[in-house]
Amino acid sequence: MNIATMENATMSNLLGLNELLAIMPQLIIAFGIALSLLLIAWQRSQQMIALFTKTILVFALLLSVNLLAVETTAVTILLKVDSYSIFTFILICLSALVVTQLSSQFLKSHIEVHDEYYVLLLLVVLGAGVLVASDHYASLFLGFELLSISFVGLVGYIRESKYAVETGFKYLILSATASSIMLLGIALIYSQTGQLSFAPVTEISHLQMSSFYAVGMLLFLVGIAFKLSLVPFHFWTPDVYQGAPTPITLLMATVSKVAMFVVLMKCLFSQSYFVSENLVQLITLLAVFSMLIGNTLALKQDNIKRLLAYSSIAHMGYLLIVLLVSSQQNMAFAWQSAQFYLAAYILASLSIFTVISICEHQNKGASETDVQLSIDSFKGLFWRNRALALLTIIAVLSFAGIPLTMGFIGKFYLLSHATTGQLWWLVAALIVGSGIALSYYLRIVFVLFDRNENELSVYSYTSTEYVLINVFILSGIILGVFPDLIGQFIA
Amino acid sequence: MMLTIIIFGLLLCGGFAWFMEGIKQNSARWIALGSFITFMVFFAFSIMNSPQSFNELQLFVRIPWISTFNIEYALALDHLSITLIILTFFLAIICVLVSWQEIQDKCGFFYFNLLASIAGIIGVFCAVDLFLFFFFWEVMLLPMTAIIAIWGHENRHFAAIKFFIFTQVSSLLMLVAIIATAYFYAQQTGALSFYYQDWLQLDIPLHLANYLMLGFFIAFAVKLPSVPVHSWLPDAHTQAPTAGSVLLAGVLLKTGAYGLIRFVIFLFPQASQDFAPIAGTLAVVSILYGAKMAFAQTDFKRLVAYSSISHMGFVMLALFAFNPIAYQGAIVTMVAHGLSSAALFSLAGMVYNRIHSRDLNDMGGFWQSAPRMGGFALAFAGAAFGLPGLANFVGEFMSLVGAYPHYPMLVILAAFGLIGSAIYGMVLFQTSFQGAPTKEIADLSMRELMISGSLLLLLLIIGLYPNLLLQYSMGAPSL
Amino acid sequence: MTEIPLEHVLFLSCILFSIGFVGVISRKNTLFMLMSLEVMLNAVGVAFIGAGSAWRQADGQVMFILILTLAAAEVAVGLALFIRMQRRYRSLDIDELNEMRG
Amino acid sequence: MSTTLLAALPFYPLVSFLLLIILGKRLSWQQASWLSVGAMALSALSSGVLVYQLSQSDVHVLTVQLWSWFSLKGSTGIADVNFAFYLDALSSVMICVVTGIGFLIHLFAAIYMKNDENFSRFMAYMNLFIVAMLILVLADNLVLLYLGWEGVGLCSFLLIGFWYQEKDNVLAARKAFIVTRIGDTAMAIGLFMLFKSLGQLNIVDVTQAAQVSWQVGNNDAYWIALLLLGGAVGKSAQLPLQTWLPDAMAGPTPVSALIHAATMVTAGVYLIARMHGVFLLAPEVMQYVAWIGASTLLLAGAAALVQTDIKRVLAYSTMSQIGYMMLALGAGAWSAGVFHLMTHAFFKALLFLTAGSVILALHHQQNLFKMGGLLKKLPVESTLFIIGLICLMALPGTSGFFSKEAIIAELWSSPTAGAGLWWCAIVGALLTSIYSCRLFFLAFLGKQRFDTQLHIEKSKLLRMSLLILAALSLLGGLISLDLQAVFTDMSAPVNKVNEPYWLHTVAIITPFIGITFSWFYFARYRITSNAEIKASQSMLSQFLRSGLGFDALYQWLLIKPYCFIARLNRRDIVDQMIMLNAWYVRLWHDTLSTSQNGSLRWYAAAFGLAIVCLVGVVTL
Repeated sequence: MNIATMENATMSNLLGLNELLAIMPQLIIAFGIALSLLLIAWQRSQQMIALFTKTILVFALLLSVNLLAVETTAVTILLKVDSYSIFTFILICLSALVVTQLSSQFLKSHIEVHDEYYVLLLLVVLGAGVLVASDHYASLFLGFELLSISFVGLVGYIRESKYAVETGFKYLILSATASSIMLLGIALIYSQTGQLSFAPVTEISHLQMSSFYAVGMLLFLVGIAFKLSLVPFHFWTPDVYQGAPTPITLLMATVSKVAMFVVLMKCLFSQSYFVSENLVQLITLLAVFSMLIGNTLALKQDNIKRLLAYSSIAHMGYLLIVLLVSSQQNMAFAWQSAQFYLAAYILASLSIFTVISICEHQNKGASETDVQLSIDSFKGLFWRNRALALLTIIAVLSFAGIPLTMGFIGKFYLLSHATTGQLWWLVAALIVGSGIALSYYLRIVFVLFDRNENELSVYSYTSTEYVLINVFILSGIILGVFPDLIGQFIA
Repeated sequence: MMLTIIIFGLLLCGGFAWFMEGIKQNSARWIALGSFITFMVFFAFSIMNSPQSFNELQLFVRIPWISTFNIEYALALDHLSITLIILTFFLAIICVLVSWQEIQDKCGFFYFNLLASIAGIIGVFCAVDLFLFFFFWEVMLLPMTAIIAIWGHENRHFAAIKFFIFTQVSSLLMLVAIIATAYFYAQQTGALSFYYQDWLQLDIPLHLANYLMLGFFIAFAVKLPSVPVHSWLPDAHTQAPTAGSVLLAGVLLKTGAYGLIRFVIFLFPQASQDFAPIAGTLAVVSILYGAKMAFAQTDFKRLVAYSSISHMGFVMLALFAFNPIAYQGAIVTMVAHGLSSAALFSLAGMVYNRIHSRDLNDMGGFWQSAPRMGGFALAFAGAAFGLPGLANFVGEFMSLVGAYPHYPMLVILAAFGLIGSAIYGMVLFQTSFQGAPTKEIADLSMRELMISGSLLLLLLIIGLYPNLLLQYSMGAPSL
Repeated sequence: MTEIPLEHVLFLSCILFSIGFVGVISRKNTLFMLMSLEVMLNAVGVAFIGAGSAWRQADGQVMFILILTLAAAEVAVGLALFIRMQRRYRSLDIDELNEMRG
Repeated sequence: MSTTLLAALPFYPLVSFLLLIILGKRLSWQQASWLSVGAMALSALSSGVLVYQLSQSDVHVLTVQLWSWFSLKGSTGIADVNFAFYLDALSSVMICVVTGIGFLIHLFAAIYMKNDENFSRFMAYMNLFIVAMLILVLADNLVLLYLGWEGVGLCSFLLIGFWYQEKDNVLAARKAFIVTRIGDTAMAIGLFMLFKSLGQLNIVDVTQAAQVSWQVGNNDAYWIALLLLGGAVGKSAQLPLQTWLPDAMAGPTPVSALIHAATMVTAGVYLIARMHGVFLLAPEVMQYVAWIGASTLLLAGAAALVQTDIKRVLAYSTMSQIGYMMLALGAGAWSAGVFHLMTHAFFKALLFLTAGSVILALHHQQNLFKMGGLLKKLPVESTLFIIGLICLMALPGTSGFFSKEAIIAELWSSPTAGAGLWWCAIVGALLTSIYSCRLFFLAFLGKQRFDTQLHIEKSKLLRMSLLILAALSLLGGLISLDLQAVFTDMSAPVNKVNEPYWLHTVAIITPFIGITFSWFYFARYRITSNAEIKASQSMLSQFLRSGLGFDALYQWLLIKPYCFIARLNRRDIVDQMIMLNAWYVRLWHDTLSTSQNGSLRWYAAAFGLAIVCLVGVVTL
């Protein structure tokens, strides 16, 4: 009886035109991957593959922009596309576009042609697309694995860099353990609920008692928490962020985090989890720890990429506040705040990493393979190249949540969510955390203004980068002062 | 409409000054001076011939800004904010004059920061939508921190970071209080609003109002430095350039006092009345502690910084006395302290330019070689310790007379602060200007004479004829 | 024949899983770490099969097939990295790889 | 016409002060002295005219309002405080003393300070002092009085520290300002109390409201009077706050003459006299006033016996004479006190100025034991000094005699004084005569104990001013002050019926006893033997010379602990407490960053540990 019902459900979904249209962006990316493989077979040139990837991403982006108005459609029981997933997919495509632009700059300095880099990149975007739209544990599993395995390849990509092997191994072993833990969690949940899809479970009562369900949910959360690098499971993040090439670190900081968080929200909200008390307690614990420990670890950090790794741990901690929903109508506001905060976080990360990759490119001598930027390498940047310094300031202020930047409005959303939900512990942790965070963010800003530096070479960059920088500066300020431009998309 | 022109006009002039500095050397300071004067005259004229009587808040502009939380861009003025805005403009001109020779490198960016912070401060004084108030409250911090961090003295980074973190963390508490009140308003009346007038009609149950009031009070107590959270001020002052100190002491402390009046005493009358004894003791402790610490200092600017902690203690004591006389006394003390501490800091700047040290032990006997500067120093030190005939005395006298019926013991302790202020005033004046002449310093130049002369003239006018200020605040709402 | 109770299966898979996990933690040679990864994945497979049969649904087995493909992909990438490590570090000891710290 | 004259009275010296400050060095000695002394002459003249007009006018009061300062909207209606002058019999006496004596002292000072290089600054401060004193005396409300009060304190600080190059002048000026400031704060608190209970700060309204709302012995009246007494004690250098007066002699001699003899130190007496309405309602406080006066009287007299510096002897004698005035006010003899104030101004100014010219002659030598035998060398100065001394000792016929007898006569049967205080006054008179004779013998008789050539000042103006002062101090007693108009209303008639008959005779003969005693006791000072004369270094005289050890007491009691606490907490404990948090966070950073040791197996182990803990949290 079970199989029959499942059959006609899938039959009706597959053929429908609007279902097909709903997941069209993901499909385009998939075709893109196949076509780029064919392209590699036909003719291997660096510019060609980069251009092709960009067109695929732009095409997917445009398509999902006009899909924004679509109402939620379930495509087979695996995927459910709603406005939230579309908006997140737009963010993912945008960051992937920026990553391709930066990496084509990054790879230019190596002699061989790097076609498979772009294929892996598209695979990551596809994985994220599947994750974002998933409504079933199986699709979650597929997206998750697609993401992690292709990241292992990308993380250790630069052959000569001395950290490549170490980063690759660390990421592989730990993400494999995390995914198996998550799978075990899913198995335990499945054994108790009997259904793998995110649909709300009918009888909740007996689930409260069974410890298997509770352990299963915990293990599932641990797997996701690993990917979001929340505190007890954050150990891998600084090393991998430092070891990986800069565009890949940016990809990891934006795409993988956003996708994982949205899928976590979809899964938890649809299963009305907030009924179980100790899960809420667990999430509060994770959030408070990540906020405080993430910021404390970043305090005296000198390597800029490690510092950004710790700050992203703290930001995921802030974001977890959104999960603690007290009631049904509160959930819509939770989605709004999550999306706005993610948009602000992504914009800030894109800007700071653009600056880092441009500075890295300048400082890189002919010989050595990779250069580790420390905060002092930004010394006196304001007097040498105003645009880059302005971009760093806006990114750092947006991370710190100071007005005039998008980050402040994001923090405002979070604070209003927390105050209406009376989550006083989290509010206190947020305030203390952002107090600590200020000290290292301001250190970066003040280093920019140090003027007793002898006048170093002025940075030169290509025209597209110039456009990129100005676009980020303008959007950082304009979205900070007029957040409604993004607001009505989310609502 | 006029206020928006002023705020964004100042920002534009800042950008223009920064841009022009690149083209022509030393043009930025003329542009800054010109813009301050024109905007001040423009503001004064539009206030003069505007029909409304400013006893109540007169709305100037109210347009929707962030519709998801229906936050509006609303600006309004009443007597208190007009007085403080005019004080801000005057001190801004003093800042430009004081840093005429002092700021030599990157002065385009310096004047941009100066104009931006003045725009932020004016925004704070006339914002009526709580979110907009918080927005300006944070925005005015950025240029101020930049001024301290870039043009400051030896360990300026530490002072700038400490200044920023102190104010930022406490204003986050205020943000939580703002949001909680807004959502409480939404519960009461259905619609979410951040508008100050709507909040005034709100009657908040006492247990909630206490917490909300505390959230606001802590943010303003940090800004108006009262004792437990004052330690950012001495560091910020010793490291800031002269213009920074004048701006910081002259105006930024007043935003704290303004916030106390507008958003603590008027918004939560019952809760602040219960809280008043604690606030009173805090005020008296900061008066006495400020005076004692000032006496112990050997750094000129650090001594003046602790003295302004002591003076602002009088303002807090007066405000929490809920008495019309004390309210007027608080306003006069605010304006008087703005002028006298700005004068003392510009004096410190002049001495620093001549002997490149702020340490009192390096000074001595300057009166011999700089008689005019000695005269002005005596007058400003006199204002600092409340010499009658100068503005501070009127403010302190009215504050204490007004506060006496409510807290007899506290006022008597505060009166000991008068002795304390006399002691540190003497130490400040005598160690630097009297005693055996150690160094020969040049007397006041024309520009410096203009600065100190105008400040002394204003102190005398308010000291001898304070009705200039008082007839406006006569109609203070009966507390 | 008699029905094997679901709890037994789940306990079995949990035990198997913790064996694999301990293997990852204690083993110094990277090859053995990859092997213990496999053990963990198979343990999860057992759990899925048990759960699927308990609910009389095919989903458990479908998931197991997916897990198998995952395990294969992982090992492939792991071995590639294993070879590069051998060429660069001349030893397979995982503790060689700790230059990034602090 | 008279109101504009009254309004303009303080503005002549103010204008000359401003001119002197602005023009400063560009004025020559002639121009500066003409300007300042001329302004003083003008104000003296106009005060004379005012006093004449006052006596003609029927209501005996002149008031004028310049502008309204500020208004205090209190609970009991609006009390507006404004710049207004109020002239009645009491303040007319005061302005005559201030401007009259002030003019003479300005004249003397113009010549005395002739060769000082910032002469114009000196005369400017003197004029500013007169302005502040006039405002103090003419103020119609207590806040304006407080303005004059602090202005006078500031000018005394500037004038004491006029030669600010020497360290001890600077410290003396600071000490004077801070000690008087303590008194002023007490007075300020008194004003706050006054406003709270009566809602008025205008002197006339306060006296009337006090009669109406308080009955005798009211608690508010007690505290307000006590605090006003605190203010008066600070300014007039009475017992608790008298340590600053001897050190104030560090200033130039005309300053000591003007400020520390004639005008400023009497401000406290004027305050109590002016606020007699309040004091009468608090008899215990009047007893305190009397006791303070008596004890200062004795203390200063004893201290003056052993001083070595001529100016410090006169300083202590001023302190004791003001003790007399306080005693008189305490006993309720208001007009006698004010009368003594006037006469004391005359002869004490004379004494100080002659001492000044003696010091000038001896090239700034102030030590009595370096003078001697000056009678023959400086005949004119010594005769003037003798006139001053006999007035001081209140020998019959002199102005001192009339005023001191008037006080002593009222003591015996006054309700708030009594026999004990009368005997103190008599012992005080005895001490006065002894130290005056000692001063005279040491300075003018005996062997010449200096070898420098005398520098005789021949200027006629100097001599003329001293002569006028001498005439005033001799004939001053004849001026009859009718202060009844001011003090009539409440002072109950004192029945003098059962006084002992020998009261007057004892009062008259005490000075002579003192003279004969010191004639024999200080014989070796006055005979020209060539025995070496040194100040006695015995324990008692050391103790008395230091003003009965009050300086050491305050140093040990107040100044040392305050400096200790200040030095102890120089780096602001509260700040360090907050910096502790920052250090704590940095400590956590160090511990946590050790957990990032880069080894994969440690990360996996931590992973496992975290899972085990979380499972524990979830299941339990």
